[in-house]
Amino acid sequence: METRRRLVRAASILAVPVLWLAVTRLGIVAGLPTPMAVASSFLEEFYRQDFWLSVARSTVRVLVSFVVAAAVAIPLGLLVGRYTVFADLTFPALEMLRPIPPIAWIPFTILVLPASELSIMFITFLGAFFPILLNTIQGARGVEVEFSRAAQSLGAGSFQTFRHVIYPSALPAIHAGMIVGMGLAWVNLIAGEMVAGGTGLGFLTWSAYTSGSYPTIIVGIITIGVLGAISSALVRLFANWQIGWREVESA
Amino acid sequence: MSNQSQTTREQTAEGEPTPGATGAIDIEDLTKVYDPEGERVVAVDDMDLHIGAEEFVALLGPSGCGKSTVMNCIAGYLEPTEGEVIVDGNRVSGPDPKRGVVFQDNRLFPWKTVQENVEFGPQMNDGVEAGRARNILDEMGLDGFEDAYPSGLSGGMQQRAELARLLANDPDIMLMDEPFSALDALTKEIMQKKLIEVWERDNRTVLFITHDVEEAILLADRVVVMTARPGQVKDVIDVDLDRPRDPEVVTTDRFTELRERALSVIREEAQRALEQEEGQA
Amino acid sequence: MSNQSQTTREQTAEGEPTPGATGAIDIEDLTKVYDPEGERVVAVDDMDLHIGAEEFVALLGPSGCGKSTVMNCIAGYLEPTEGEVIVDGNRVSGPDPKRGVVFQDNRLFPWKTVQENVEFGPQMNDGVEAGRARNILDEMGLDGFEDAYPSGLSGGMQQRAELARLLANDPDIMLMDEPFSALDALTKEIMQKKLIEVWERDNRTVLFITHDVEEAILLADRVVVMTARPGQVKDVIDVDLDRPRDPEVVTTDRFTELRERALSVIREEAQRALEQEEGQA
Amino acid sequence: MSTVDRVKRRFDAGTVPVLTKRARQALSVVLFFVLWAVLVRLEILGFGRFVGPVPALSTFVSALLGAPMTGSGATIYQHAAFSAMRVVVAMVLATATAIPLGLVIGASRRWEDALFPALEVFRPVPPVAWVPIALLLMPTFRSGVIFVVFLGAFFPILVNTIEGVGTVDDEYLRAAESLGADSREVFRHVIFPATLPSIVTGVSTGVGLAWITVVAAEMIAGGIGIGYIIFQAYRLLQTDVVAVGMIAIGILGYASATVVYRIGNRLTEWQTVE
Amino acid sequence: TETGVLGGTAAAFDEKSFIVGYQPFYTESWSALVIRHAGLAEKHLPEEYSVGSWEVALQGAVIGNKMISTQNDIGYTGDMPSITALANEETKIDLVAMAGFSKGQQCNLCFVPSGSSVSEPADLDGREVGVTTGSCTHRFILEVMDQEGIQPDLSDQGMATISTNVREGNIPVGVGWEPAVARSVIQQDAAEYAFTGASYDLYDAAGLLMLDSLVEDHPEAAKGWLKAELEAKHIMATDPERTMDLITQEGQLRGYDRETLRATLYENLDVGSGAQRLLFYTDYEAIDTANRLFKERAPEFLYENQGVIPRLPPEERYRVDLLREAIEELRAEADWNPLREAER
Ligand SMILES: Nc1ncnc2c1ncn2[C@@H]1O[C@H](COP(=O)(O)OP(=O)(O)OP(=O)(O)O)[C@@H](O)[C@H]1O
Ligand SMILES: Nc1ncnc2c1ncn2[C@@H]1O[C@H](COP(=O)(O)OP(=O)(O)OP(=O)(O)O)[C@@H](O)[C@H]1O
Ligand SMILES: O=C([O-])O
Ligand SMILES: [Mg+2]
Ligand SMILES: [Mg+2]
Repeated sequence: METRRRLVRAASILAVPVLWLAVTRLGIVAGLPTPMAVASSFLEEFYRQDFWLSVARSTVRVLVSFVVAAAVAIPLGLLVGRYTVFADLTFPALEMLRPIPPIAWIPFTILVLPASELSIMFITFLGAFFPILLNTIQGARGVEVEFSRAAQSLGAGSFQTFRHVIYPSALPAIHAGMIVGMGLAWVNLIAGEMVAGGTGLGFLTWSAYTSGSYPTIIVGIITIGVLGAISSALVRLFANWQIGWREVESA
Repeated sequence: MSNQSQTTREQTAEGEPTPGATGAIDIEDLTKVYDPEGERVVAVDDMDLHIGAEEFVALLGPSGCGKSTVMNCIAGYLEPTEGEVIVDGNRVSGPDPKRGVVFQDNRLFPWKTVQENVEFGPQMNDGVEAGRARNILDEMGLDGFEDAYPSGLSGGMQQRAELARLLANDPDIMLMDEPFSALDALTKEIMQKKLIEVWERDNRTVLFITHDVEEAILLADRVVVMTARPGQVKDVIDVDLDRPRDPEVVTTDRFTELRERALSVIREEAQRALEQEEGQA
Repeated sequence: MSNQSQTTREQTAEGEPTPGATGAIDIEDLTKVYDPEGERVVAVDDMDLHIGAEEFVALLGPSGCGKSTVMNCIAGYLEPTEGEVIVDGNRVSGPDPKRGVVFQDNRLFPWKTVQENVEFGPQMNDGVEAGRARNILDEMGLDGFEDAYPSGLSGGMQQRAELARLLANDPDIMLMDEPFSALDALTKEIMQKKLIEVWERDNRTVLFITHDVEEAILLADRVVVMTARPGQVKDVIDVDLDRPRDPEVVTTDRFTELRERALSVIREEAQRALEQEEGQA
Repeated sequence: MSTVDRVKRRFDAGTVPVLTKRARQALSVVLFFVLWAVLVRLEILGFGRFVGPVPALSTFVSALLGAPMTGSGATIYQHAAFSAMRVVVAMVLATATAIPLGLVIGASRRWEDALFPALEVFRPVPPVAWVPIALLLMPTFRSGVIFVVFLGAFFPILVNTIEGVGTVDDEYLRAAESLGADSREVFRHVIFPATLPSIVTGVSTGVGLAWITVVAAEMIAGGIGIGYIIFQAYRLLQTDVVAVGMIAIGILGYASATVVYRIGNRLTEWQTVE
Repeated sequence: TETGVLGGTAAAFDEKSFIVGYQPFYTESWSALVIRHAGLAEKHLPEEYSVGSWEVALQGAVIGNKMISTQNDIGYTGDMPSITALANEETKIDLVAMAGFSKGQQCNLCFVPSGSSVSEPADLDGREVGVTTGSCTHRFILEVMDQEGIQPDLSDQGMATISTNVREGNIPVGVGWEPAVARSVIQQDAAEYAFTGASYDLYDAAGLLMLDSLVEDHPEAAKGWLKAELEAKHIMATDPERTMDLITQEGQLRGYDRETLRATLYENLDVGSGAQRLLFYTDYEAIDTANRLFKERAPEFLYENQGVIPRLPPEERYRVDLLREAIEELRAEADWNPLREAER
C-alpha cells in the first residue's frame, strides 16, 4: 500500500517529461523544444561561465533583498501591529503603495537609485516586503491579550513584553509571510531582470528568447524553478528551527 | 481597614493573619463600563468589597455578571470607569508582580519550556533569586518536565506549571479566574489540594473565581456571590468549616446548608440573567 | 437480549419499554487498537456491554480511558479491531441516521443557519417530513433565531440547536460525548432538563458520556464506569432514583450513596491512570 | 506619578487623543505626498530625475479626462480595459480549473497521488518566467499573455483549496454522515462550504499575482495595457506618465482586491458574528 | 570578462571604472562587441582606468535611461534613444561619435512572413504592423506612412516578439533591426525582407554616448575609448574574418549562426537598391547625411512629431572634439588610417 502510493506519485512526476516528449514527437505544440534538445542545452550551459554568473547573481539578489525585507518588515510590522498611533501614521501611506505591483516600480528605481543592481534588488525587496509586513502585523495583532497580561503581571516591561511575548507569539504568522515573500521575491526578481536586463536568470531566459535559443529558455525556467524550490525549503527549515515549540504541539 | 480584615479572619475560624501581613484589597465604588462612547455595557456597577490580607475569597456569579472584569481591575489590566481598587493602601494603576494572575485558559507561554516559563518572572524582577524556580518545579511535581514545552504536558500538569510560574514571583495576592474549570474531576481535586497547601503555608491573599459552588465552599474563607450584570455584591457567605477540609466534608450537613444557600442565590440571579438575555433577543 | 433490557428498565423504576422498541446496542468483545503497525495504542480491550432499547446509560471513566472510542465504534466512524457492535441485531458497519451523535465541541455546521442545520438531516433522508424541523426549533426555544448563524448564538443555544438537529432526524439512538461539559452551571441544568424531557417523551436509547459524576447519576438509568486505558467495564451502577428527578434529589442520601460509589471507583481508576502516565514520563 | 503612568498606558494602548484616528490617517497620506515632493525638490538620490506629486497628479487628471497616453493615441481607459480584461479572463479560467482540481486533490488520496506531484513540479517556477515560452508557444500574442497571468493566479488558488480541504474537521464529516448524507452530499454540504474561506484566501492571493504578472508581461512583451504604458513612457523618459501608470495600476489592483474581498465576505458571512 | 557577482554595483561608485551599456542584438552598434572581445579598451584607456562591467541591454532606451541616472557611463544606442538621451534635462549626455551608419539597411527594415502577399509599402495599409515605438524603426514606419499616405495598424512590441510573431504568421508585417530580422530570414527561412529605408532615402545610425562628466573630468579616458572605437571600426572594415571571430565570442549571440551574423554586416540586401549594408563611419559631422540625421531629422521627429522630448538637444551635447583629437593621435601612432574615405 505505502509502496504502491509512492509508485503512483513517482509515476505522476515522471509523466511530465514523458508527456513533454510525446507532445514534441507528435508535433502538437509547434516550436516546443524537445527534452533532448533542452538536456543538451543544459549541458552546454553547464560549461559556460555566463550561466553560473547568472545563477550567482540571481541568488545573491534574492537572498540579500529577502533578508533586508525581513529585517525591515518584521520590526515595522510589530510596531504597526501593537501601536495604534504609529499604525495610523504609517500604514495608510504604505497601503497606498501596496497595490502597485513591484515590477511597475522598475522605471522609477532605475532613474532614482544609483546602480542598476540596486534597482533590481529594490524590486525584489518590494516583492518580499509587503507579505512579510502584513503577516507580521496580523501576527502582532493576533497575540492573545492574556499573554501580554501574564507577562506584565510577572513584572515584564513593555520592551520585555515585546521581546518575550509579542514577537514569539507572532512568529508563526511571520513565517507564513516569509514563505509567501520568498515566492514573490523570485517572481519580481525574474520580472525585473527581464525588463531591466543585464544579467541574471530572468535576463538569460528572456535573451534566449530574443536570440532564439529556445531550449535555453527552458533551461532557464528549470533553473529558476529549482532555485525557487530550494529557497522556499530554506525558509521553511529556518521557520521550523525557530519555532521548535510548535512542532511539539502537533506531535 | 485592617480592622475589618481581622474580623473576617476570625469568622473563618483560621489563625490570625501574620503581623504586618500584606495583600489587603479594597474595591471602592467600582464601576466599569465597556465602550462608553458606543454601545455601553455596564459590566460592574458601583461595587464595594474588602478582601483582607491572607484571606481566601471565592467569587461566584452567573455567566457574564462581571467577575472577570472585577479581577482585571484588581490585576491592573483595566482602568475602572469610576471608583478604584486599593491594595495595601496604594491605588492600583497597572499590573504588578505582587499581584499574580492565573487565567482560565492556560496561559503558559507555549514558546518557552516549563522551566523558562517558571523562571520568567524572577528574570523580569531580578531581585528574586532564580534558584527558587527550580525548587518550585520540584514541589509542583514537575521534575523531569523542565525542558518540555507546555504543549507536551497534560492539562493538569499545565495548570501546575502555571501555578509554579506564579509562585516563583512570590506574589502577595493570587488572582485566579476559573483556574480549574477545564480539568477533569480528579485532576481538579488534586489541584485544589495543592492550592490550599500553598496558600496555608505562604499566607497569600487569594481571589478565586469559579462557577462551581462546591469548589467555592470547599476552598474559601468567604464566598462572595455577585448579582447578574451589572455586577454588584449580592451576598457574602462566611464558610465556617474547619480546615484542613477533606473531600468528605461535602457530605456534612453544614456544607449542604452552605451549598443550598449559595445555590439558591445563584439560581435566582442566573434566572434574572437569562430573562435579560431573552428580553434582548 | 430484550430480556436483559427489560430487567434494567424495571430496576430504574421506569415504565416498560415500548413494545417493538428499537435501539438496543450490543457491544461484543470490542477491542480497538490505534495504529496497529506503528506505536500501538490499545484504547479499548475486549469490552462487553449491552444497552437496552430506550435505556439511558451514562458512561464515566478517567480521561483517555476509551469512552469516545467506544462511542465512535457505535456511531460507525471507527472499525473495531476485534469484536463488533450490534444494533437491533445488525452489525454496525458505518454511520447511520438512526444513530444520532452530539459532539463535545459543538459541531453545528457554521456555514448554515440554525434552520438549515436542523433541516439538513431531513433533507438528506427525504423520507422525513421537513415541517418537523420547524416544530423542533420552537420546542427548543430557538424561535426567532432560525436565520442566525451558529457563531451568533450563546453556548447554550448552540447546544440546543445541535440537539434540535439531532431530533429532527428522529434517531433511535442518541450518542452524546460530553455534550454539556463546556456549559456553565445554570445552562447545563436547563439542558439536562430538556434532554430528559425529550428522552421521556420519545423513547430513544441514550448513551451519554460525561466526566461529571452527579450529572451521570442525575440523568441515567445505569452508570457504566470504565477502567483506565485499555478501557473495559469496571462497574455498572443501577440508578434506582425515581423519575422525574428534580435538582434537589442531589441532597438525598441515596444520591449521595450512589455518588460515593461511583466516585470511589473513578478515583481508583484515575489514580491508576495517573500512575501509568507518570510511569511513562 | 499615577497620572504619568496612566497617560503612558493610554499612549501604549494607542488611546491618547493625539488627533483623532481619521486625522492621523489623513496625516499619513499627506506626509507621504510631502515626502515625495521634498525628495524631488531636494534631488535626494536620483529623485531629481523623477516627477513630483503635483505634475504627476495633473497628468493623471488629464489622463482621466481622456488625453491619449502614448504615441498610439489610446486613452488610459483603453489601456486599463486591456489589462483588466486579461486579469478577468485569466481569473475566470484559473478559478474554474483550480477550485475543482483542488477539491478533488484535497478530498481524495488517489487523485492527490496521481495529480499533485506532477503539479508540484511546476509550482516553484515564478509565473513571469513563463513569459518567453508562452509568447513562443501560444497561438497569439494575446493568448500568451493571458496564459501567463492564468498561471500566476492558478497555483495560489489550487494550493489554498487543497490546504482548505485538508483542514476540514473530521467531526463535521462525521456529523453529516450520521445525519444521513452520502459522499456526494458530504462534498456539497460540508467539504465545499468548509473550504470556502481558504478558497477565498487563495483567490485574493491569486488576483494579486495576476496583476503582478500582467504588468510584467505587458512591460516585457509590449502591446497595450497599463504595464506597457509604464514601460513605454519610461523608454521616452516621460516620468509623469510613468507615475500615472503606477497610480492607475495601484487603483486597479486595489479595486480588484476589494471586489474579491467583498464577494469573499458575502460567501463566508457565516464566519463573522452578525 | 564579467567582474564578480556584484561588479556592476561597485563600479557604479568608482569614477575610473566604467560601466558600458551595449546591445549585442543591434548590429549597427557592434563596434562595442569588437572592443570588448579584442580587448581594445584595455589597450587604449590610460592605465588607471578600466571597464567595471559590460551591461547588456535589449533596447537602446534602457541604456539611455541608465545613463541619465548615471548607472552607465558609456552607451551604444540607436539614433532615437541617442536623441532622447541628449535632450534630457537631468543629466548632461554627449554624442561623442557614431557607432554605425547605413542607408536604412540596419534599422529601417520591413519584413514579412515567407510567401506573404505583402511586398509593397502600399500593401501595409490597414494591416497590423509590429513596431517598437521610440526606436529607429518607429521613425521609419511613420515616414513611410507619411510618404505613401497609408494607415497601417501599429502594434507596439519588443523586437524579439515582433520577429517571433512574423515568423509564426501572427502578424502580417514587422519593422525591425538587425540581426533579429536576418535570423528570421536567413537562419530560419521563415520571413523575407519587403523593403528598407533606402527606398525613401532614409538613414539609420547608432550613437556612441558618454556622460558629459566623463568627457569633462576624464578627457584622456574618453579619448582612449574613442581610439578603441576607431580601431574597432578599422578591424570591421578591413578584416571581416577577424571581426566574425570576435563577434561570435559574444555569448548572447549563441543562438545565431556565424553566417547570419556575417550577412548583417557584409551582405547587401536584394531589396535595398544596392545600398551598402553598414558604413563604418565614426565622425558624424564629417558625413552630411549622418549629421542631418542626428541634428535635424531625428530630433524633429521626436520633438515635433511625437512630442516625447521636452526640447531639442542643445548644440553643445554634440561634441566630436575629442574624437578629432583621437584621430590625430592615432594617425601618428598607428600604421593604419583611422578614417574611412568619406570621412576624410
Ligand atoms: N471588552 C469588552 N467589551 C465589551 N463588553 C465586554 C468586554 N468584556 C466583557 N464584556 C461584557 O461585560 C460583561 C461582564 O463580563 P465578564 O467577563 O467580567 O463576566 P464574567 O462574570 O467573568 O463571565 P464568565 O462567567 O462568563 O467568565 C459581559 O456581559 C461581557 O459580555
Ligand atoms: N486517532 C488516534 N490515534 C492514536 N491514539 C488515539 C487516537 N484517538 C485516541 N487515541 C488514544 O486512545 C485512548 C482513548 O482515547 P479516547 O478519546 O477514546 O478516550 P476518552 O475516554 O474519550 O478520553 P476523554 O475523557 O479525554 O475524552 C487515549 O489514550 C488516546 O490518546
Ligand atoms: O537602440 C535602439 O533600441 O534603437
Ligand atoms: Mg470570566
Ligand atoms: Mg472523549
